[in-house]
Amino acid sequence: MKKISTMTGRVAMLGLLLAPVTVLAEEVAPPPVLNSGDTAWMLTSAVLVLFMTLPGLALFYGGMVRAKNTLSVFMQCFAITAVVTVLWSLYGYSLAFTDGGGANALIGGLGKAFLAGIKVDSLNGTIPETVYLTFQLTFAVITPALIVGAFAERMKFSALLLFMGAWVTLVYFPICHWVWGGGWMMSMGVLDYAGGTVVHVNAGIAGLVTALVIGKRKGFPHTAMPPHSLPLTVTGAGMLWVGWFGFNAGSASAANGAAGMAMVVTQLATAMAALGWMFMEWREHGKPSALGLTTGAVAGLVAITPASGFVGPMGALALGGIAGVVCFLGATTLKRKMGYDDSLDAFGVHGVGGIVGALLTGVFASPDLGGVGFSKGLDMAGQLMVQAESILGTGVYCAVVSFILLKIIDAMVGLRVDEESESTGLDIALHGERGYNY
Amino acid sequence: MKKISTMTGRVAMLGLLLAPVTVLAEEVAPPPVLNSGDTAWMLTSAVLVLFMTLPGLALFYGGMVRAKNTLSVFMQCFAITAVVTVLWSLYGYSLAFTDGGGANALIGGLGKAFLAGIKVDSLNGTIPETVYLTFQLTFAVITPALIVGAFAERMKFSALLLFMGAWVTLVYFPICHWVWGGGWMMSMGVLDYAGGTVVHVNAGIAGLVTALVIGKRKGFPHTAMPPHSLPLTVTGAGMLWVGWFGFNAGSASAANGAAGMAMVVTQLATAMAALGWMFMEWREHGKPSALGLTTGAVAGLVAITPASGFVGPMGALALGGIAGVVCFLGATTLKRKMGYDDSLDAFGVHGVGGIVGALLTGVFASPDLGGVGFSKGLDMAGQLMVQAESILGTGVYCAVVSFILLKIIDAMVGLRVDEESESTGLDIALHGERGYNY
Amino acid sequence: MKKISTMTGRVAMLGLLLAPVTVLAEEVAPPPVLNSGDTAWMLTSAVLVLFMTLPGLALFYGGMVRAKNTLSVFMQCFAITAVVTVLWSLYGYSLAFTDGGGANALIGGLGKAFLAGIKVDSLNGTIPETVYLTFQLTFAVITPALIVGAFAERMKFSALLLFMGAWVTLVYFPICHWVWGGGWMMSMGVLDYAGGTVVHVNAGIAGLVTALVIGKRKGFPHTAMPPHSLPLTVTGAGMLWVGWFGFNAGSASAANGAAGMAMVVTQLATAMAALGWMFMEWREHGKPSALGLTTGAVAGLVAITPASGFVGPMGALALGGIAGVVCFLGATTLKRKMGYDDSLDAFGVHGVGGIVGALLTGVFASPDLGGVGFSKGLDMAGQLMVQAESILGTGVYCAVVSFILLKIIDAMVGLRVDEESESTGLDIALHGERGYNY
Amino acid sequence: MKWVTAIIKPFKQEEVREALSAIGVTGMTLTEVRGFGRQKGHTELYRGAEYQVDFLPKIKVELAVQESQVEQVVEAIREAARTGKIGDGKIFVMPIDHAVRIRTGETGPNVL
Amino acid sequence: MKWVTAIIKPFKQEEVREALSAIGVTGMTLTEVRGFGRQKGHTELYRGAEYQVDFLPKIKVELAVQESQVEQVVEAIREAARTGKIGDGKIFVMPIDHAVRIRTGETGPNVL
Amino acid sequence: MKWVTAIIKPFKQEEVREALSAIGVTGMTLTEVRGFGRQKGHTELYRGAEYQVDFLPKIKVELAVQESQVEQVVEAIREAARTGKIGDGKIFVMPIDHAVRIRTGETGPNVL
Ligand SMILES: Nc1ncnc2c1ncn2[C@@H]1O[C@H](COP(=O)(O)OP(=O)(O)O)[C@@H](O)[C@H]1O
Ligand SMILES: Nc1ncnc2c1ncn2[C@@H]1O[C@H](COP(=O)(O)OP(=O)(O)O)[C@@H](O)[C@H]1O
Ligand SMILES: Nc1ncnc2c1ncn2[C@@H]1O[C@H](COP(=O)(O)OP(=O)(O)O)[C@@H](O)[C@H]1O
Repeated sequence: MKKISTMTGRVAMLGLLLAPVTVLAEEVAPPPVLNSGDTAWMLTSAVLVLFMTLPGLALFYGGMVRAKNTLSVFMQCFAITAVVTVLWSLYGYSLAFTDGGGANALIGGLGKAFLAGIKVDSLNGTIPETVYLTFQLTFAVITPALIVGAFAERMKFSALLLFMGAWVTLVYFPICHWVWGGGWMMSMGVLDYAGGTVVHVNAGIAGLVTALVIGKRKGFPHTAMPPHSLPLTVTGAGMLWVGWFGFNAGSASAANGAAGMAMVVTQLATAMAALGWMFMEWREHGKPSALGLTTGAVAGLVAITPASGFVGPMGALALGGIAGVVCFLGATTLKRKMGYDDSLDAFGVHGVGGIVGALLTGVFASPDLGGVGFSKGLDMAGQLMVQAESILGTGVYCAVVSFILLKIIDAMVGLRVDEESESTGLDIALHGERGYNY
Repeated sequence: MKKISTMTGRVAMLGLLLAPVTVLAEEVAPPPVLNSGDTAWMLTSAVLVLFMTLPGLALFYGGMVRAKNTLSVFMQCFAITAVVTVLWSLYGYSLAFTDGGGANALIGGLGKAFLAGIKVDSLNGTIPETVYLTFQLTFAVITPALIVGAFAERMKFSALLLFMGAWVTLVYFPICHWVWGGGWMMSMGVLDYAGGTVVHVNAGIAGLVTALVIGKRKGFPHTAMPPHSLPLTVTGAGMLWVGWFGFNAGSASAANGAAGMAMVVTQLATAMAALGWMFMEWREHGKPSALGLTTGAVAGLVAITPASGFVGPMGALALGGIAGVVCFLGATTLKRKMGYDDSLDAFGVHGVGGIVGALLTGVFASPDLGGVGFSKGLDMAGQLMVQAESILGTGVYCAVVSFILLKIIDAMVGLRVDEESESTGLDIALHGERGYNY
Repeated sequence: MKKISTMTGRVAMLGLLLAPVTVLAEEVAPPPVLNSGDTAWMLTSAVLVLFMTLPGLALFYGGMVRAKNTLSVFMQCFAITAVVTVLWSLYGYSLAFTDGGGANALIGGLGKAFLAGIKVDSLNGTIPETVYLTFQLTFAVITPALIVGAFAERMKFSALLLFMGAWVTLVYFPICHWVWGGGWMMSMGVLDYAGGTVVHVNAGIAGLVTALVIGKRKGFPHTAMPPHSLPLTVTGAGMLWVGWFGFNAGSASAANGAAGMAMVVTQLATAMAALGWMFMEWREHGKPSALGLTTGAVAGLVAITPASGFVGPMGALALGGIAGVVCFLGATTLKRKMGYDDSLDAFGVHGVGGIVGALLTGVFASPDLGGVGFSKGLDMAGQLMVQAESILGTGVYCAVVSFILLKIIDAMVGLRVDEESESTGLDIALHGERGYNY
Repeated sequence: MKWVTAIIKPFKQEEVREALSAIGVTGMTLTEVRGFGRQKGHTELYRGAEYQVDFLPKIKVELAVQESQVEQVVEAIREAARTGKIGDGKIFVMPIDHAVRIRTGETGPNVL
Repeated sequence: MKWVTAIIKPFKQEEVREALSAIGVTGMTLTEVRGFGRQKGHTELYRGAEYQVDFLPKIKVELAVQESQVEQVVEAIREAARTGKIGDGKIFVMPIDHAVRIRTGETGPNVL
Repeated sequence: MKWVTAIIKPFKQEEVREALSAIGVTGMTLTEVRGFGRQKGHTELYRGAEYQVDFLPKIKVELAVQESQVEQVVEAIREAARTGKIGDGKIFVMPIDHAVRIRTGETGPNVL
């Protein structure tokens, strides 16, 4: 997505090297004009990415919790969408995507706060800036919503609102700026097409920290807490899968060959990851499960996200297969070993998958492996180093700030519901509703 | 949507005044040619708006009724879609969107009955007429489907088919013509971008009348009738939200800046309305509910509908916030005070939200408030008057004709199921099915 | 879809005869350039068709089985998607859509195995080849997934994986090549716009054969096996309906008038078929059911599929009405008479509907009936003969190969679960999960 | 102490509870059950095939009452649950040997 | 009058109902229950973790019968519900003091 | 043989089952029920209207036990199900006349 990736797409299309063209394009390009086809696809992509959260992720997560907590998860996904949307219009878009002047390596400016100056005819590349900012907004929405999986079934709703408002402001907007808005990672040449670090590593790490700070659910891991409705979860997984084409192919910012290739590699990696997880489970437990297969698919979607503009079809198959197997280990062996209660595996799937994907992007982008090549001046080792640095940078910053925010909010209003509410369920305790009245 | 709004979009984009350009454009425009980008977006928009009804609205409403009536609601949404589709092709499109000659202020003609003369290469603006007419059809489908919320759990299916067939013919097609087909409201300069009056006020008023004529459900309001499956309802709300971008941004009839701005303001108003309702509920009842949050979002979507081509981002935030609060009062205090049984708040949300939105369009369209300006020759007071007149015209005409139709159909086949069927539930009594067999 | 249909679309638009233009176009056409609008619509269409399977069809089928088998159906749909995706990239696309040299009448070549040579800038017509191949992939995914309906609730998962892998390889890829890839049916002049024979007759016949080979479910037809959750089924039907616009209108391979007309006729035929089934049921059983109405809609979607690029709006209404009535008889009277256990009517709806649609395409394509005309050199009788031959060719080939594959796999691993697993339910027996834990 | 089991029509649940509360009953337990009896079931449709459903949704109300209260309780249920149409249900009274309140360990009449 | 409670396998429900109808039983009440017994449960998977589910779905059939019919009823259930495999369930017979038909107020044997 | 019926809080199900297993109980049957008692219900919201829900989810545990075991069983349930807060539930003991194992036709004490 975003400027750099669009260029990359074009570069790939022309079969030329990255850097010279970028420069060239900037020098000689005529004033951009609106392309209605690109705009049509980006309008659609924004819709698709929002669909991933509403209702995709809400269903995926909402089916996985116990019946007494299902509405709390739906509610959290919707409330996050609303809160982030408002903050995005007030200052988020501006902080992430404008020039921050002297501080630009770290954060953008406030020139477009309140969406000031954005008119019907403002363009970003070949599409209206309004479409661009809505597309980007949908990424800012889904990232915090992904974290919900880590602390599901026990966080106070008031604490959630505070945490999410603060988190997008202090963690998401800056990191988004670092990678796509002209910040230090972008300068470093990180390859992150559609948000492997910005979205998935970021959400995964924040999830891990939250799960550790808020503590385990009462009864975990002794008591079985099976999903109350896997049909909802699998339905949500299907919606994530289809919506993800907006995420990845939409990150081309255009309806072109780069979008098409992102679509193909997304589909291939997802399929292989689903099969990878399935076969691991079959081997380890004697039975392949629906939740496993679909979680594998999500792991594949996560892992191909940073890579989707840089790898070829066969690279995508390989990347997906690896991601399926590694995330299986992340959500099962690793979690059991470490003993944290990442309720719905926000870290196990998004954190681990995001890291795997970001690293493997540095491998399969290699032209020898069917990819489009590395960033200017980097070979595979160099690119891998840059990828690792960006994972580390994201992870450490995110972990530290998330931790501090959680501690402050805990002191302010308390992060966790009381025992009685937890055992009654959040739906009745916090929202005065029950999911089902058959 | 529709001719006038497309123009408005373009005007806004050029930053010029409305009227002169309209005239100009009509005078000098070269013969229109198909724009594949606009067509791509409008094909997509038609799909999105149909998705709002099938399965969006069906889920939203179907989850909110008791389990014994859930299929009846799904069935009604599907049957309405089928019936309206057929009538649209026979005469609906023609009555709404062709020139009615001498009667044109009131109704279109029959020149395109049976879709006569519409060929593969017929155009409407820059898109195929086939796409245009399908997009418009999806509006004609959802409007009667919205009314279902008012009389859910007690209407006979045969009566429903008769009522809906007659209602779209005698109420929707004419009013659609008035506002978008060249009728009197269009001439008056009403601002209704995507159907604040045509769709929402119209459906809301028809719902109120139906609820009053058919009477309360047995046990209302004494017996609690909680939604049988809020996860379905919230899922439906998510689909309405994402589908609504087809509704509003599709009303630009093009993939351009106007569509993009409609997308942004839709998102912002919806988010604020959701938060508005949520905080009202939190304040009044001590707990924010998932149904409240999502109903607030729907209220915001309704309210921004007429305004979505005319207001700016900050105007949208304000409009949404107001709509969330007012609709909360409409669906709770007002309903309780008046004592009617609008089962799922078709009037409380769509009627009230539509009125609020149509009026506020006359405020926030003001260039001083970031909007694109009022209709030719009107200032805010004038525009507000026009908006009020169009609400009144729609409301009165719709109420009177709906009332007469209901009385006739009641005399013919009876509107309401017998007591035993109502207590057994419509699913078994009318459709010989049960929603669930766990 | 596919080359031939795109051309047909254009021909229709130009109002010229098919053949000369085809030749002409091939001779004088300038090198194709990417059209961003067409690309936007085809990216969207690929997403829509995938959405039909995930989660559309999974929900449609998954709601119809008993609760103890619901996940097995979801799982099968997802696993088929994954397996077919991988095979498609390895050799499927190549076999279906490249030139097979001497064997071209029967099968394509391996030139694009492993998607070799497909670059970011490769085009197919005016869209990237990557988009084209993904769009085609989504058809290859849904076809085997449709078969699931025939043997639901009793097939082993391992047998399913083997069967589906072999079936797409030996049945789908060749037939796809015959009709759309340059094979013998294409040469013969068959009219199959979006897959009446390739997808629906094919899946329907394979379903019938599977149902016969695997045998009836324990208790069938004595024991009632009502759908466990019709809201899921009806939701799935809604998704199929909206996704089908990608299927049919996407088969124009462009965002143009042909796509628009395909959209209109799809909507009209579907509505009429839904009403047709509904009224049949009402007449025969005294009550119209939600499952009936929505199954009728699916029957209409199936039947209009081959016709959607060739008939006019009024022809579509007629075709849809006929399909609704005939499929009602297929899924009820015929099935009862013959006594096979086609669990969810894969044959009754897709087989019968596909045959009806493919034949009626040969009628309503007639210019006298508002259609675009028959294939070069054919009158109605001739066209009908070609249509019948292609149905027969597809049916016989599919039946024979499916039968052999099933017998081999039965010998290898056994097709059917043991009695105990069948009575426990496949979810627990095969996948170690339960759909619901309320 | 006696165990009173009543099978009633679902929509009578609220009325029965109120009638029982009115005569001072402070506890009861409800179960969703399916009843087979004189009241005929209904026909359901599945893809054009009709099948008979013989079991109807009912609510089972169970409550332990003092021997002295049994008659009054039975009467209250009978009146509140009655519609006069077939399928209204039955009331059965069974003996209880012994009762304990979990929270306090109390036994005997205090349990209620 | 006696209260017969049988715990059976779910897929035997129809056969049991038919067997009872065949010997003239006109009423019964069914409940979905979960049973724990000798029949072992199964393992379920959740994100690669296995856990044991000990409770299996069963159907509880309850019916009041005349004392004279008890033996026949128990026999009918036993035969219809039997598969010979572990988990077939049990039948318990308990005393009823008193019975009332809600619709008519009848008591005693007429209630059935 | 006696029939022990306990109404307990849902989240105590596992502990009760374990306590019973610990004293050698090998069979029991569970039902999801809704309880009305001293423990007050809660308020639910529906479109801004509040309504009172009086019935709370409970689990009914039923098991047949040898007369000699009754006391121990009641004690085990009482301890495992106890939280000390209102709503913990009750245990009722009722007489059984007769019991049969469907699989084998055995009657009497062997059934358990
Ligand atoms: N012998 C019985 N034992 C247990 N429950 C019974 C018996 N007979 C009827 N019932 C229950 O009572 C309900 C009502 O009985 P039914 O014969 O239909 O009507 P009525 O009670 O008005 O005569 C049945 O649905 C069933 O649940
Ligand atoms: N002591 C008991 N009290 C009540 N129900 C019991 C008891 N023992 C078994 N059951 C019920 O009977 C069912 C079958 O018992 P089980 O021991 O598994 O097999 P079998 O009856 O063939 O010996 C159990 O699932 C449980 O529902
Ligand atoms: N008389 C009764 N008969 C049957 N069940 C009862 C009776 N009284 C209470 N119960 C059941 O026991 C549960 C707990 O009772 P409650 O009065 O709330 O608390 P406690 O048992 O701590 O006094 C109730 O929800 C209900 O299911």
